[in-house]
Amino acid sequence: MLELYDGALDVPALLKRWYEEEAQSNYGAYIPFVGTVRDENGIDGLSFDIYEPILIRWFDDWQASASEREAKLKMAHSRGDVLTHESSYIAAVFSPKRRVALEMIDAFVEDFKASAPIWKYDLIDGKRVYADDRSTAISGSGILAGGAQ
Amino acid sequence: MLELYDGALDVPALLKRWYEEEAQSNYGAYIPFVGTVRDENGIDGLSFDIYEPILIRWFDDWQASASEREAKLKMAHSRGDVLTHESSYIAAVFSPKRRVALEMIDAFVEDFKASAPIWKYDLIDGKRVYADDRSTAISGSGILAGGAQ
Amino acid sequence: MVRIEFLGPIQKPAIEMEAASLAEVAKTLQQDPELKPWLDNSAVAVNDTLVSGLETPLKDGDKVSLLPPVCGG
Amino acid sequence: MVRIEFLGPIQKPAIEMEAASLAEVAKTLQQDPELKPWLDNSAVAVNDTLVSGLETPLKDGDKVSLLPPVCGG
Repeated sequence: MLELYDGALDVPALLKRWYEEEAQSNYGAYIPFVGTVRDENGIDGLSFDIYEPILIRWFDDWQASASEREAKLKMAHSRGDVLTHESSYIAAVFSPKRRVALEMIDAFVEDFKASAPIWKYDLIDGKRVYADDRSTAISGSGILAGGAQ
Repeated sequence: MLELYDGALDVPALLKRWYEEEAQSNYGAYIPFVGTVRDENGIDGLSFDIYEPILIRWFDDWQASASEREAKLKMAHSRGDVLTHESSYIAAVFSPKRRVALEMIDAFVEDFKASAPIWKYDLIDGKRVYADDRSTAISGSGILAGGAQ
Repeated sequence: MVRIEFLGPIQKPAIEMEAASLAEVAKTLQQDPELKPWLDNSAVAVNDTLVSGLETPLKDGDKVSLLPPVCGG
Repeated sequence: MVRIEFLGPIQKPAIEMEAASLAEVAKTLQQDPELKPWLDNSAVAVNDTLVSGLETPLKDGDKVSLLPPVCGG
């Protein structure tokens, strides 16, 4: 399940709903990862663009591979502006086994950072400034540039 | 912060309170691990004994090492009976950085399983049966047995 | 005609062009100096599937998307 | 006198004995056949600090705890 919201996430409500949705599913481990906007570099917050068609495919591929390990993933992300100390991202894994859950939340969050088609901007003095210094080129980038690749 | 409760944990309430307690602490990552009693082997639930003095020392040592990495740990555990599909354990890490949080929740939960002075019993037909097949001898066990160690 | 979309921070309106392959799209886009840095670090999707080479053939109505470096979370 | 406590599933009431070291405690406990399997797999704490050897000296009022295999969570 992938959920996108305009603005900050209601973290307690999401964590509660997801827990209750799977309360009878016989999972032994539930690990949410909650990402919150830090107050740093003088920003007022962050802002996000999302390209949904590819995000959905990326997520569905992950869900299929979780499913092979009897696990399930849920994810929520913000679109647009999220102020400091608000949360923009929750990823969660449910699994019968704790090792699977611990390994999967790590691999999922890291691949999310490297591959999910979401762009981040600092909010500074009411302007959106692309966070190029914190962004990662998706694997296989540069094919249109020509020359040695 | 270490919290012990008689019976099952109120997971949504704990996750919400912990999130709100640290909402202004400028942590970028919050990762709770929630352990829920699985319906398996025909048990009605699990039951737990805790030896608090050593659990508190173990937890305080972990908190000190988390603190060196600018992180913070919280934990809740049940005493006594917890029925299937109820939750008995939550561990959570807060950290400015996601890598620290992802590595620490894994190391903390694994060391908890290996070292925390908590004993688990299956609840079967109203009786407590020690879960010896799933239990781990604490590192350094056996010194009183004599002979080769 | 194929449609070229520039995602996220590239901030350029979509364009349409005649092209039978990604190699032809590349040749056209390389002529825009503004796009040069983005071509270096963007991934490419055809009809919302990421591709890893220029050999992909294109047909009328296809959508090519440029995905610059990402940072969700 | 030192007090010996048996934690969790050992299900044995605490006992008190004269002992100047853990080695003496070990010698006494080894005489109880019921305790044998627990001695093999239990950790030992003196005054709630886990110890790794038998050389620990004991004094009047000390508490020795036996911690059998654990499984929290």
